[in-house]
Amino acid sequence: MLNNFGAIGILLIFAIALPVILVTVPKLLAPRKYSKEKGTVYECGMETRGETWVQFKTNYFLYALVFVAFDVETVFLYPWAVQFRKLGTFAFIEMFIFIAILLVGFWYAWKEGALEWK
Amino acid sequence: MNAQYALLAPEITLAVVGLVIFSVGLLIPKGSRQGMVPLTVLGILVTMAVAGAQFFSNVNGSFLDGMYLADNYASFFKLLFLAAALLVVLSSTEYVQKLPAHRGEFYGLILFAALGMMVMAGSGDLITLYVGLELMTISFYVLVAYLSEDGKSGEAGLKYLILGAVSSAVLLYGVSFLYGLTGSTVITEIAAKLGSGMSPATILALLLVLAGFSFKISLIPFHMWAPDIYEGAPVPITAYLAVASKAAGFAALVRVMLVGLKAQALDGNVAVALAVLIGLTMIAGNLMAIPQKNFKRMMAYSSISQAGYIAVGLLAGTPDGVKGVLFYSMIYVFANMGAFTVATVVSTAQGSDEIKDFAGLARRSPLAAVVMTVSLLSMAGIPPLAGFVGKFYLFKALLDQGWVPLVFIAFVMSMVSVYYYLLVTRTMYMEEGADLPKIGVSGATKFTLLVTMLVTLFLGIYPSPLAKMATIAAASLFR
Amino acid sequence: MNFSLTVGLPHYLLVGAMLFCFGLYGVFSKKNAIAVLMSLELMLNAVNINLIAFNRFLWNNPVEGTKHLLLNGHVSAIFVIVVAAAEVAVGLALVISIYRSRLSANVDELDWLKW
Amino acid sequence: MIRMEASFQWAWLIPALPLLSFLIIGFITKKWPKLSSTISIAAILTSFVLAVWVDFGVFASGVGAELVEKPYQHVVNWLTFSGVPWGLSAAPLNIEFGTLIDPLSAMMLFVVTLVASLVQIYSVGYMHGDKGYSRYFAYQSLFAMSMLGLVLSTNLLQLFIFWELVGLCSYLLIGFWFFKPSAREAAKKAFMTTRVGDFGLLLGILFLLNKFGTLNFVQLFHMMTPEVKAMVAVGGVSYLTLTAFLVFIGPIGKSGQFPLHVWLPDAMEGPTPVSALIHAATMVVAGVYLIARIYFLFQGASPAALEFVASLGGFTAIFAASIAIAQNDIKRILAYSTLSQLGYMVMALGVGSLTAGMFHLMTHAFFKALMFLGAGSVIHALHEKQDIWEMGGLWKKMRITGTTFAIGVLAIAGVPPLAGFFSKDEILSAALHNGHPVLFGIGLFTAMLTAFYMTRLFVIAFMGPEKAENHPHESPWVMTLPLVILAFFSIVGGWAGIPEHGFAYFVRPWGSEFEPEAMNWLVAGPSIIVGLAGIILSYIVYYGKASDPVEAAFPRVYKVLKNKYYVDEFYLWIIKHIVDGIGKVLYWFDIYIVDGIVDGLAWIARSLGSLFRRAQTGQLQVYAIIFFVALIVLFLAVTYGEGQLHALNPLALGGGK
Repeated sequence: MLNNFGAIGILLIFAIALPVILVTVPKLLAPRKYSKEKGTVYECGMETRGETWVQFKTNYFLYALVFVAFDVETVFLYPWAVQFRKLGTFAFIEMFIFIAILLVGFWYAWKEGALEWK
Repeated sequence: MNAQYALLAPEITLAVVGLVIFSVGLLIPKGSRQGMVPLTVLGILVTMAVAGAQFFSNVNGSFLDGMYLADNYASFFKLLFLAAALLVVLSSTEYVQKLPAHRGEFYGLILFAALGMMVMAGSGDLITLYVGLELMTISFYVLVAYLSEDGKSGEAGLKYLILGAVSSAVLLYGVSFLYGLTGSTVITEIAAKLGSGMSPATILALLLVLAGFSFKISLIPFHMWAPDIYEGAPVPITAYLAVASKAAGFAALVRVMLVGLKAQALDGNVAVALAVLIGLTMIAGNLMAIPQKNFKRMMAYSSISQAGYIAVGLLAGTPDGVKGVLFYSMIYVFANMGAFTVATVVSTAQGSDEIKDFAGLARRSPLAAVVMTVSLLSMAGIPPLAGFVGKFYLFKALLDQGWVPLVFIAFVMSMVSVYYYLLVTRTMYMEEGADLPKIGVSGATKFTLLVTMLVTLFLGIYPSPLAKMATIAAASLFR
Repeated sequence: MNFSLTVGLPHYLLVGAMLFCFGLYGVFSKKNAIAVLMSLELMLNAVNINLIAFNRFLWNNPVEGTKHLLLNGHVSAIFVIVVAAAEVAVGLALVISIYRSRLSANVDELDWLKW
Repeated sequence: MIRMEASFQWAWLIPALPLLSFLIIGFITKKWPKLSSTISIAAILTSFVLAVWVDFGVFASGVGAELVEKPYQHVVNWLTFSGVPWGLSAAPLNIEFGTLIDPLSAMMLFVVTLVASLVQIYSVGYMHGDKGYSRYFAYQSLFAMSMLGLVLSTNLLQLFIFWELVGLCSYLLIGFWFFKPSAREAAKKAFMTTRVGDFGLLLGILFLLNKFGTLNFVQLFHMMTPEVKAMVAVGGVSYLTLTAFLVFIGPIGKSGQFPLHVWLPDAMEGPTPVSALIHAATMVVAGVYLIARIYFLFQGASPAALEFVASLGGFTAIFAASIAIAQNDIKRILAYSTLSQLGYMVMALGVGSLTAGMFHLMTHAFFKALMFLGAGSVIHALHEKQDIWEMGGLWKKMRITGTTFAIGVLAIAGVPPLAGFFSKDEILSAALHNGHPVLFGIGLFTAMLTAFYMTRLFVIAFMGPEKAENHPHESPWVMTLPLVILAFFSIVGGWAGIPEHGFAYFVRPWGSEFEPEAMNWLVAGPSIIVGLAGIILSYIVYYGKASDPVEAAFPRVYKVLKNKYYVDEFYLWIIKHIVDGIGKVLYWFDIYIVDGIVDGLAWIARSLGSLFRRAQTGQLQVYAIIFFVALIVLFLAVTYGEGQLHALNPLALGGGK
C-alpha cells in the first residue's frame, strides 16, 4: 500500500515540479526586451478593432444544445442493443416508445425554429 | 410482466397528457394558442381519477424488484401533487395571458414537473428517485425563468439551476457511497444491508443525502436559494415551488430516511443534528420573514419555517409523525395556494407584488381578502382552521417521542409567525388603497379561491376524512 | 526499488473526491457562468467515477444463475450522464437568455435578488 | 342517573343560532343594514330564551346539585387518533365536540346571552348610520357564537378553539374603525399580547394530553388520583403544578393579568358597546372561567400554584385600581377598573373560593356592562368626547343614564344591598377564612380605591359644572332600555347568593361538599365602611369643582362635609400628592416599562430578522459556499461530537428515545 502511494507521490512531485521548472528556467535564462511591437495582439495580419472577444451567433449554441441532448439520450440504446436478444419483444416496443418520445422532442425543436439559421 | 404496468397508470397517463399538450401547442398556430387550460385541467383530472382509484382500492404493489412502488403513501402524494398542479393551472389563467408566447409549454412543463414529483414519491430506488427529482427540477428551472422580459426571472432561473445542480451533485455523491456500502440502490435493500451499523462512511453518505434533500425542502442553512428564487419566479410558479416541490422533497426524504436509513437517521447524534436544523429553520425562518416588504419573499421565509414544522414529523419517525407530514403537506397545499392565488390576482392587477400593493384589498376584492386571511391564519395555526389541526398532529407526534424543547420552540415560533401574517391582513383590511379600482376575478380564479378557502375551513372543522387517508398512507410506508 | 503500481478502489475514490472538490472550487470561484456549469459537470462526473469504481471493485458479482455481472453502478452512471446533459442544456439556454438581456454572463453580477 | 332535562340536548343551538346569523349577514343581507341587525338580535334573543330554558332545567328543577357531581355532556367525535391508548387513559385518544352543562356553564350562558342581547339592542342606537353597520352585527354574532361555544366546551381543545375565535373577534372589533391608526395598532397589540398567553395555554394542553391521554374535563377530573398528584416533572416540581402554571398563562393574557394586561386599555379604541360586551363582561372573563373549569387541576397541584394565582390577582387588582385614579378618559378609567376587578376574581379563585370568583364574575358583568353602556351613552351625547373634565352637568340632562350609572357606581363600590356588595364580601371573607390576611387587606384597600375612582368619575362627569359648549341629550330608548335592565340586575344580581340553596350551593367545584355560610359581618362591616369611605372621600375631593346642582342633589352630605373642611384640605393634599402621584407613577411604569418590554420583544424579533437577512447577499456562490460549509460542520459535529453534542444541546433534554 505504501509503495503504491509512494509511486503516486513521486508522480505528483514530478507533475508539480516539471511545469514549475519549465516556467522558471526560461524566465531566468531568457533575455527580456520589451517593445511596442511585441505588445500587440498578433504578430501578423490586421490589427483588431473593438472587443477582442468575438461573439458567436447563438444559433451555434442552439445547435450544440440540441445535439448534446439527443446525443446523450442515445446512450440508452447501447445496453439495450447488447441485450436485445434476451430482452424480447416487449423491450423492443419499449424502445420504440422511448424513441417516439425523443421524436416528439425533436419535432418540437424543429417547429420552434431551433434548426433554422437566421 | 404486463400486468405490472397497471401500477404505473397515473404516471403513464400524465406523461401522455404532457406530450399531447406539447404537441397540441405546436399544432395550433402561434399567437392563438387558446384552449390549453381546459385540456390541461381535463388531463389532470383524469390522472387524479386514476391515482385516486389506486389509493381507494388500496393498491400496494412494487415494480422491478422494488425499484418502483405504487403504495398508498405514493398515491397520497400523487393526489397532492395533482391537486397542486390543478390549482396552479386554474389560478394562473389570467396571469398566463400576459406571457409573451409559449403558453402551451407553460402547461406542459407544469405537468412534467408533476410527473417528476410523482416519480419521486413512488420510487423505491435512489437512481429512479434522482431521475424523478431532475425531471421535476429541470422543468422548474425553465418555469422559474419563464418571464424572459424580466431580468429577475432569468436570474432566478440560473441561480436555481446552479444551486440545484450543486445540491443534486451532493445528493448523488451520497448515493454513490450508499451504493458502495451496500451494493444496491434499492431503498429496502440498503436498509437490509446496512442493518444498524454506523460507520463514518455511513454517516457521510447519510448527511450528503440529507443535505441534498434539505436543499429541496429548504431547511436552514440549506435554504439560501429559496427567497431569491421565490421572488424572481412568476407568482403561480412560486406557489407551485413552495407547495408541490417541497412536498415532493418530503415524500422522497421521508421514504429514504424512514425506510432506508431509519436505524442511522433517528439515532443519537444524527437525530440531534436534525433536531438542531429543524429548530434553526423554525426560528430563523420566522424571524427573517418579519422585515420583508415583498409578499413573495415573505412567503418564501414563511414556507421555510413551514418546512421546519413539517420536518418535525420526520424527526418523530413514527406512523403518527408521517401521518402529520402527510396531513400537513396536504392542507398546506390549499392554504398556500389560496394565499398565492390572491397574490396572483393582485400581481396581475398591479404588476408588482409588494405587500403594500395589498392595501385596501378588502374593498377592492372582498373575496380575495377573506381567502388570504383564512389561508394565512391557517398557516399560523389559528383554530379552527386546518393548519391548527395539522400542527396539532405534528407536535403531538413529536411530543410523543419526548422532544419537549423542540415542541416548545415550535410553539413560540408559531406565535411569532402570527405577527407577520397579521401585517398582511392589516394592510388588506385596515389601510385604504387610495382610490384604486375594484379587482375583478375570472371564473377559474374565483373557483380556486373558493375551493382553497372551503377546504381549509372544512378540514379545520372536520378533519377526519383526510386524517383517515393520511393514516392509511402512513401505515403503508411502514409495512 | 520496486514500485508495483496496483491501483485499487481507494485511488479511484480519491480521484473522485478530488474531481468533486475541483468542481466545487470552480462553482465557488469562477465568474463566468459557463465555467460554473463546467465545474458542475466535474462534480457529477466524480459521482460517476465513484459509482463505476464501486461496481468494479466491490459489487462485481454475477447475477444469480448466469455468468453476467451485476452492472448497477454502470447503469446508474449512464442515467447520471444523461440527466446531467439535460441539466446543462437548460443551463446553457438560460445563460444565453441572460446574456441577451444583460450583456454579461458573470454569476457575481446576478444580485438583483437579495435580502 | 340524571334525569335528562329536555332542554339540555338542545343547548348546542345556543351558539349555533348566532353562527347562523353571522353566515346570513355575511353572505346575504350585508347590503341591508336594518335587516342584518334584526337577524342578529333575533338570533341572540332566541339564544337567550334557550339559555333561560336550560337554566331553568339546571337551577329550578332540582337536578342542579346532581349536575355538580355528574355534569351533562352531549358529544360528537371530532379528531380520532387510532392506535394505542395514550398516557393514563385506558382508551385511544378521541377529541370530541360537544356541550357540557353544569351550574357553572349554565350561569355563564345566562350572563353571556343576556349581556350580548342587551349590547346588541343598544348598538342599534349607538352604531346608527355607521358605514360598517352590517359588518358590525356580523362580528357581534360571530363573537356571541364563539363565546357561547367556549362556555359549553366539553374539553380543553374545543375550549381553546373558541378561545382563539373570541380573540379573533376581539381583534376585528377593536380594529372596527380601522381608519383610525390607533385602532389598528390597538387591535394588533391585543391579538399579539393575548397570543403570548395562548401559547402557554396550548403548551399546557399538550402537557395534559401527553400524560392523561384525554382532554375531557370530566375524565380529567376523575383521573386526579393521589398517585397522579404525586407525579414529579422536573426538579421536584409536580407535573400538575407545572401544567397548572402553563395553563394559567392563558388567563394571564386573556383576562389581562399583570404583565400581559397592556392590551386592554388600548382595546378601548373599539366601539363602546364592544368594550362593554367583550372587554368588560364576557371575553375577558374567559380566563377566569377557564380557571374555574379546570379548578381540580389547581387543587391537585401544589399549593404554590394557587398561591401564585392569588398573589398575581391581588397585585393586578391594586395595581390597576391605583392607575385608574389618575386617568381622565372615561373609557380608560373603566378599562383599568375592569382589570382591577378581574384581578379580584382571579384572587378569589386563588384563595380557594371558586364560588366567590364566579359570583363576582356574574355581578361584575352586570354592573360593568351597565357602566360601559352608560359611558357610551354619554360619549354619544357629547359627540365622541371622552375626557371627563370636558363633561359635567350631565346629571340633569341625562336622567336615565345618570341614574343607572349611579347604580353601577354604587354596585361596584360595594354598597349594600347592591350586587357588588355580596360578591365582594364573599371574596374578602374567603381570603380571610382561608388564611390570606395580606390579600384580605389588599382586597379591602382595593375596594376603597374602587369606590374612590368610580365616585370621582361620576362626580366630575355627571355632577361637575355644566359646559356651555356641550348640548347633551338623553339617548333614544333602544340605548336606555338596556341600561335600565342592567341596572335592575346590578341591584338584584347579588341576591342570588342569599338563600340557603343559592349561588354557592350550585356553583362550586366538582366533587366538593356544600358548606352553607352565614353572612360574615366581621368582613361585611369593614367592607361597607371602606366602600362608603371611598365614596365620601372622593366626593369631598372632587366636589370642590362642583357648583349648586350638587348641593341641591345631596344637601345633607354636603353640609356635613363642609363643616369639616380642614379634613378635606388634608385629604386633598394626600390625594393630590400621594395617591394621585402613585397612580401616575404606576401609569408611567405601565406605559413605558411593561409596555416597553412587550414592544421590545417585538423589536428584538424584528432586528434579529433583519440581521439574519444580511446573510442573503444575492451572490449565488456565497450561497453555495454556505451550503457546503454547513454540510461540513454538520458532518464534523455528528462524527466528532459523540457525547458532547448531547451535552451541549438542550434539545436532547427529554429527547430522542
